Amino acid sequence: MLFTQITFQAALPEYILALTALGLVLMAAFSGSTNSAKRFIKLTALVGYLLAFASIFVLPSESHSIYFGLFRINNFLIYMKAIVLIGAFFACWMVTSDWADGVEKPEYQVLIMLATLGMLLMISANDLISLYMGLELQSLPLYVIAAMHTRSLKSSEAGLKYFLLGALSSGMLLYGASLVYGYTGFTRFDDISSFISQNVASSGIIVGVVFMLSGLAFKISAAPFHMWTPDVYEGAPTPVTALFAITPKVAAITLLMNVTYFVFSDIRFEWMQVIIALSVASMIIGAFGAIMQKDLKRMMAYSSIAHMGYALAGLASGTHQGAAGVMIYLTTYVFMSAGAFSIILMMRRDGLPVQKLSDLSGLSSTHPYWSFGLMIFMFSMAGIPPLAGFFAKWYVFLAAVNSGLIPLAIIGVLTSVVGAFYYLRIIKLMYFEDVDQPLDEGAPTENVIILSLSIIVTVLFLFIIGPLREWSHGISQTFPVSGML
Amino acid sequence: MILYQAIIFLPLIGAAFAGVLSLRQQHVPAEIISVVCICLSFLLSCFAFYDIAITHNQLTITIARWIDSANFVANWSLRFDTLTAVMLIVVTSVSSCVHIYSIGYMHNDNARARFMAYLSLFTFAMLMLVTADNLLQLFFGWEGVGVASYLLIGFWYHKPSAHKAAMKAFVVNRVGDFGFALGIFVIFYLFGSIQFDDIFSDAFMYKGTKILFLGVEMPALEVAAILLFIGAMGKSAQLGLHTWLPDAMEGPTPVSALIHAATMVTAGVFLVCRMSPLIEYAPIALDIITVVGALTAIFAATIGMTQFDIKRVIAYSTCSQLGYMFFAAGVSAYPAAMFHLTTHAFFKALLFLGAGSVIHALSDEQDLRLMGGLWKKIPLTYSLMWIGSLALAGFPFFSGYYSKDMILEAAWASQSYIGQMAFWLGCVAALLTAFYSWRLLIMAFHGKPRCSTEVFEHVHESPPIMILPLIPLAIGAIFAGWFGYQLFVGYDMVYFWGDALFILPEHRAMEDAHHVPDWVKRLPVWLAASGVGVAVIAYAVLPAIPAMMISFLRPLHKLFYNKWFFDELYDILFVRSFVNFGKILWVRGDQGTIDAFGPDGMSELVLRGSDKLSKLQSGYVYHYAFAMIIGVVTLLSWYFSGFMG
Amino acid sequence: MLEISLSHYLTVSAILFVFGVFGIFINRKNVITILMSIELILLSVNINLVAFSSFSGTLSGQIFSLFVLTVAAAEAAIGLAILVIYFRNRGSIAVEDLNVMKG
Amino acid sequence: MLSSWPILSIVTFLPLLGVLFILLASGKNKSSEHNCKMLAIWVSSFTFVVSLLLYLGFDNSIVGYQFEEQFEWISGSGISYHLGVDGISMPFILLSTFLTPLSILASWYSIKQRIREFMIAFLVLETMMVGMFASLDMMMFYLFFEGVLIPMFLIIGIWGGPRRVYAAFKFFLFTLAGSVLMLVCIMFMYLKAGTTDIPILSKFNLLPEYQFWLFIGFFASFAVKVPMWPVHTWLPDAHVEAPTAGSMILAGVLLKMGGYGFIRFSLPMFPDASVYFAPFIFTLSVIAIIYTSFVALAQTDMKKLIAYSSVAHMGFVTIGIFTLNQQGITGAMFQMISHGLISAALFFCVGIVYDRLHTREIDAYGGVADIMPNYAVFFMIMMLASVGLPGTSGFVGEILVLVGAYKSSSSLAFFAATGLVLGATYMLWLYRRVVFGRAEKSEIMRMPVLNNREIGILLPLTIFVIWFGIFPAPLLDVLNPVVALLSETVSNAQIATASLE
Amino acid sequence: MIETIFFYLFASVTCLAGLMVISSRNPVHSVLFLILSFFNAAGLFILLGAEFLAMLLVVVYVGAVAVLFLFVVMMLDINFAELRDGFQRYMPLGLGVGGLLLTEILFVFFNRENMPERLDLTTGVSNTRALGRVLYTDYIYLFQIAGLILLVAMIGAITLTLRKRENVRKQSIKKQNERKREDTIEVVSVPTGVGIRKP
Repeated sequence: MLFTQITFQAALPEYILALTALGLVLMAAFSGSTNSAKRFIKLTALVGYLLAFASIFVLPSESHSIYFGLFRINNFLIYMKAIVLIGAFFACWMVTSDWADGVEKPEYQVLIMLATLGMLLMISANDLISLYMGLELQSLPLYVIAAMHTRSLKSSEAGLKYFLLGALSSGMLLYGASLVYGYTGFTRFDDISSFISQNVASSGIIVGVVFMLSGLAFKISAAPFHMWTPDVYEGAPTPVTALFAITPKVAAITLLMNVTYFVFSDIRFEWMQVIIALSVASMIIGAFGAIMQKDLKRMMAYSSIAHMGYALAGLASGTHQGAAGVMIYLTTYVFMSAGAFSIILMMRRDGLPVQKLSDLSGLSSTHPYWSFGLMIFMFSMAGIPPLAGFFAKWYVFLAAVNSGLIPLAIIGVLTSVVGAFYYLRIIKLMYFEDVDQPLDEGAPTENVIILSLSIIVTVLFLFIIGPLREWSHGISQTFPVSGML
Repeated sequence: MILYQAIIFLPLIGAAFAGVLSLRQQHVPAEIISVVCICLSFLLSCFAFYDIAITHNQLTITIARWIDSANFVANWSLRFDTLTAVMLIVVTSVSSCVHIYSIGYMHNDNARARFMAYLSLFTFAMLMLVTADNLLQLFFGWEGVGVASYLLIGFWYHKPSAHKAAMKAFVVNRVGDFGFALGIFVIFYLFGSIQFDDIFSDAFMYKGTKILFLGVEMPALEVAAILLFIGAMGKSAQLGLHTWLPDAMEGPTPVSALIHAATMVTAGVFLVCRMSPLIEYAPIALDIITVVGALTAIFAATIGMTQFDIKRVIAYSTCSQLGYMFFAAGVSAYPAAMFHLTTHAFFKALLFLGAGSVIHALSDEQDLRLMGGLWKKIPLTYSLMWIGSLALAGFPFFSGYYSKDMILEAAWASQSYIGQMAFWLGCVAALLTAFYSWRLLIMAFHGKPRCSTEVFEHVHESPPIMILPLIPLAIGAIFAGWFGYQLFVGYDMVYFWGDALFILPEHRAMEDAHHVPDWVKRLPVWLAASGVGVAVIAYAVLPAIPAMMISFLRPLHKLFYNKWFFDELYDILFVRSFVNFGKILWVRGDQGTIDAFGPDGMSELVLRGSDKLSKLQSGYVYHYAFAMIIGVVTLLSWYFSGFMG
Repeated sequence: MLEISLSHYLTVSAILFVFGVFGIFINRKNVITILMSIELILLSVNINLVAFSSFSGTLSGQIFSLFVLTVAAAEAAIGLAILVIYFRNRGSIAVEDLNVMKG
Repeated sequence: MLSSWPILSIVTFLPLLGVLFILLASGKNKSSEHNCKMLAIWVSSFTFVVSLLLYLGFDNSIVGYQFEEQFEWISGSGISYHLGVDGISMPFILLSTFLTPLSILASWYSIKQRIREFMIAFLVLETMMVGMFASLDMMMFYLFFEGVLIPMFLIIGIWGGPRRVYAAFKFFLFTLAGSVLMLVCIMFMYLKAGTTDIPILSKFNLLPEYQFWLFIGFFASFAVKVPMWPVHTWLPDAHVEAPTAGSMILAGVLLKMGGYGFIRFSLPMFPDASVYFAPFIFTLSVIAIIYTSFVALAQTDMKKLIAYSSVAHMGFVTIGIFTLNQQGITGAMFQMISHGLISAALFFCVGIVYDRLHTREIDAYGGVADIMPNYAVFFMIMMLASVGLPGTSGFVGEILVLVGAYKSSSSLAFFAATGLVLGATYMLWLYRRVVFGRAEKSEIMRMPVLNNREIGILLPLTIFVIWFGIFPAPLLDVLNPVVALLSETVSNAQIATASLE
Repeated sequence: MIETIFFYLFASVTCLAGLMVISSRNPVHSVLFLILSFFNAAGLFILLGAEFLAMLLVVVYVGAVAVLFLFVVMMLDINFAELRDGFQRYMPLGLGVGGLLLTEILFVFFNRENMPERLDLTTGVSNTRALGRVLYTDYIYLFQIAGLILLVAMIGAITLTLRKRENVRKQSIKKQNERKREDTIEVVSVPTGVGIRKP
């Protein structure tokens, strides 16, 4: 039986997004380039995300795999999909129609929707091939939208760099996948997993895993596969950067967790070493790299590298606790990044977007609310309690400590002190310095709403953390890793 | 009971009122209240003296809890025994006189209410000191008088020299207090209590006990006694820690009389006597006390000979007399020490207040070289000064005669080398004392007036309010010795002191003092007389002699005149080097090392690392790719090398 | 040696893979060569997949290879499109010139 | 009746309610700024009044925690919302609530810009401080402990002096670097014990080798906060640059967080390690006392001098804590409370003249006593209290610490007691140069006398300083039972260690 | 035997051509070597029994992708590239890293643990048929995703490269139809000696 009810039910968000995307293609092709048409397309896209998000709640709560095992859902994956959809919704919503860096084109909405679809497929991948396809469906639109501002040298350079390195990383991922396939004889995750648990893992498999992890590390911009991140963040149009910062990392890390915790759970020791190395490198490079930056987006890039390092620290623990920690981390990360970028997107002077750090000076006297929000996010990212970022760090490092990775945790907290330095610098600019040239007044409602929402989540996270922790711990039990360490 | 408490707290009430009134510039009420309070206190003290010392109703009154932490308990409680009673009389009587005197002396000062407040505060602290029932409360009074002294020395805070002297007094005293505090800790460590009763009753048990002090094993009681004596040295300006006392003369003269002659500086002697049940078991400490006391007696006298500031001369004399008291205590002649303390209080206060009258008369002139020929103009003051000087020099039947001779006899009778040495040094000091006393008298009152005529015209006798308080002091200076001899050191001694003073039976100096050879008894008197003779010859008959002597003994004179260069030495050793050391620590230590390698250095390092990292981000896509490949190759190599185990 | 085993094929693929990788980071010439290097990497992957598929007797390797081919084509199209607009902006596709952003 | 109310929560979060009110009192004109100030002062005063209920309802005879509140927070994970006070934390809460309104009052006119934000920052700071002392859960403790950094960073950075950015960063990063290590240790303990509940952890017997490392982690955090030599250098900078009110709170309460941490965590949870590390801490503390006293002598800036004196005084605190006997710990506690009052008053004294002359250079002053006699009196009392004059609260703490120290080692007491002399030297020297002398400069002649607001701040502080000096029983009674238990716990460990050797 | 010979032939040419792709100075040559490499790889596929993929490789790669490359190379008119200084400098390091990578991979391949044995593929079905059977059933899901990916490629390529050139003359029928006389012609009476003055 090719199609049963569950085939439709389990992949509902994907269908909704795919259909909406196809609809958008038609609309983009046939509507003119008037403002109302653009607005309508954006509205449609938003409705699409909302519908997809709503459909999350009707998904079956048990684990299912459909399409002959190529596609799988369980509660963990559903949770991650929800986060991705929230992030995508934010990223789509916060782009006001007067942005002109190429993102005003209707194709932009089509592409990010297809990319989001790719992310969902990545998350649900249950086969090496569907992993690859999902990854490419996510990556290819992102390459394009990075270069979307066709008149900008920076944007096209960003696109080109992203593409070239991204292609190399897919190549490595594929090479690894081919080895895994070759040495196990399977592409299906379940089969590979059971093969490994029944046989001694050969060096071929492990080399394959290393290659695969390296390829995935590129997607989450973990060091030393992070080099594209600052350049692409800087060069791409800001709405695109916002998208980059928010959603793809969630999807990629979910995939990474799926691969490590589920597929290769029996060669945990090996991949843990790799993840630890990536984590340490990312934390250090993220913290140190950001300090000298003068461009806000570039700094956010390094910040995201560091954040991925922290998330990987949770992953490196190889326990359910770590999985739950990563879930909590990503949840806070999405909100903090969305909030921060909603402000960066609002920063304009004389109608033109600005993105230098120095443009923030004295922001608190001209835009108290923005600067308050940004301050909250910065403190949160620095991991200062009682804000959300602290709890996120707490749970990932807790997992790391629990697995005996105390040095990793210590490196983590120390780099977070270094990281605090540059977060504080932003606060210093906003609060301790005088206004140089004031930024424009007036802010799009969407951004203000996203900002407010993010502030609320970040500040009041200590009320959410209880249920969230319980929930995430429950969900993380879906991984077959219990009691192995 | 309440009356006893009133003795202590009336001055506090007076101080509080005067203090508040001083902020409102209401001087007269402040003066009245404080004087009334202190006089009441004196009257009550007289009653208390009778009740305690004569009829022996010793008692201890607990007022309130103070500090308690496990077995470290110190309550606010007042201990009344003979020692206390004697001190009460001394303190309140002199204080009353000084209070009254101050009304006249300070009547031109527009901060005199504040002055009265300070005086009363001092009196309160001093009374707390003498009535303390435990070491900590004693320390409270001890520091309290220190602060009052600090405030009074710096009373004229406009004068840089005044507040400099005030600070010096406080800090030097603190050095002594440092020892005192350590002494308290040792005692607490040893006895598990700081109550006098506990200490006194248990002291004999620790005779042979050793403790580790600063890593060295030492006899416990010796350590405790010496540490306490260091405190006493600070307060009583004994050799080494004496430098503050002459400078303290920057304060108004009544202060010098009350604090730096009669009462506060004798607190050290009081402490030693108070702790006699403990010190008696510490022979080495006793020897040290004797030596220090004797050396101070002679040392201060040498300086006193050469000074020209009228108050400084008396101050060094005080220093010297305190030395007597200490070596008396050192040879276990505590009654003698207390006796001298009492008589000294009267005649020294008299001298100071008399000097104050002189200064007052001369419109605040203190230099002896600018005085002279005053005796006709201020005969009353002149005669009072004579009485004081006679008492100080120990002329027969003046109070000083009884007490000082008693001390010297006791020193002779102690039968130890150190006692002998103290005796001879004391004798020489007696000679010098008589010499500088008459030098002072002659220079101030006789000869030709050396001040400007304008000032000389203005010289007048002090108002009655300043003369009146001198009368009881003069009476004390004349009769206190005669009156107190039997009680303090005579046949009633044992009965009089009761438990308040403790002398080991084998320390027989006090008993044997009554049986010394006659020449020992007479020698001091002859020496004093010759001292007077020399002074008269040198300053009245042949005024050229001093100059001759000075040129003849120039280095010696220079040494004496410059106070043995103690101030200069301390200045180099401590004051300047401390500030410089502080600067070095600050600039080289804090900024140059800790910050440079700590936060600043780290942030520099981080910035440099960050800069390097940014350079690594070259922008070239092949570098990026290369980094990725290196990453993969490294991970693979790591795997093949077995993941480091 | 004469019997052609799986390892032989894998060796070929490994050599191609390393050439591809090598081509990316040793190349200082132009971006298009990098694109070709990527194609080499994908080719090596395909050889791997087909070889494994053929030797293990499962089809999924070939299916994988088939989709890799498809995606590679799409990737090439997008890559070249980005290259073209980059060329329009920069007037050059020399790898050395691709460094406006750095630090 | 009292016990039915969640008084601790009310005290902790009342200031946040005030923040809400201030946010509602929007507007940019003068009157709204005035409203903000009034709101802040009323809320904080009311908080103080409520916190007095803690004292009134406190039962000295109970050794354990009182006013406990415990709710589920992060369910099923052993982390709960748990508040409670014992004899150690209660005085600190009162100190915090007492100093906050005074600090707000102190900044009444000296803060001229962004008044509203300032008041918000201060009230948030109060919540953090009180919450930290009231927390009986390590997670909550850490939350508040670190949360303090946020408002304090802003207070230094926005309203501070010319080098405020440097100072604020140094303060923040220094303390953060210390406390993140503690965080890792908290995690470790949490994993070992399965809970972050402080009462449970205090009774949880950790293996000595764990204790060793955990102690180091906690030490890193608390030593910076105290601050101990050589990690004290943030303090002078932070104090000099912070506004008066900031300095008052910083010296008055924030420094105590370290000492409190040592008493609350290090001693009961790592008794073996505490015994092991005590000599090391003694060494550092003695260096701190002597070293910083010398450095204080060399200062030309009034605030810096007092800041260094704080380091020296806190050296007594750390000595007292690690003597591990009752006198020492009680003394340390007492010294902390007393130093909180004294240093706040001293910094305010500096602030008073700074507001008038706008310089903190000591040499710029002289003869203030003539112009401002009341000021001279208050300053004198505080200066003497800082020197540790008997009859002031400073004495009680120091003497108890030294008594305790002597029990540990005579050399320790000896070297620590040198602080008595050195402390007197630099404080008197400061006083002499500022207050004494003849006022010659016309700026000084024009300085107005203390106004009622300033007297209103200094007077309560003075009263408490003298009260605690003469009749410390109210505080000692609170401290003694719990400290007795604590020192017993630790001395058992000491005996156990000794018997092992 | 013949298989062996052909294997070595194809393999060596593939590798050599691959080397030439990255080392030839002329990009056109590179593309041509790439094509050569693909051809020989297709040969290898045939040896492996994957006829369909071999054909696909030739059709898709040689027919479409490589030609696309050539097209772009020609269009962008790229000059011959010189090997710049950096090349020599980084060569040893590059060779080292590359060599290490190769060694490590080959180490795996010649380590015979768990190496799958060659199974008999004689299922009686041709390779193409076998693929066809599963492609639209078992792998329909992936097939659809592939469609979406191609859609993305199409949209992406168009959005990026399409540009409206302002200075290019284009016919706009709508504009032509909507044109009115009044818009284009204005009748003015020209006074003599003054000429037309622009408003």
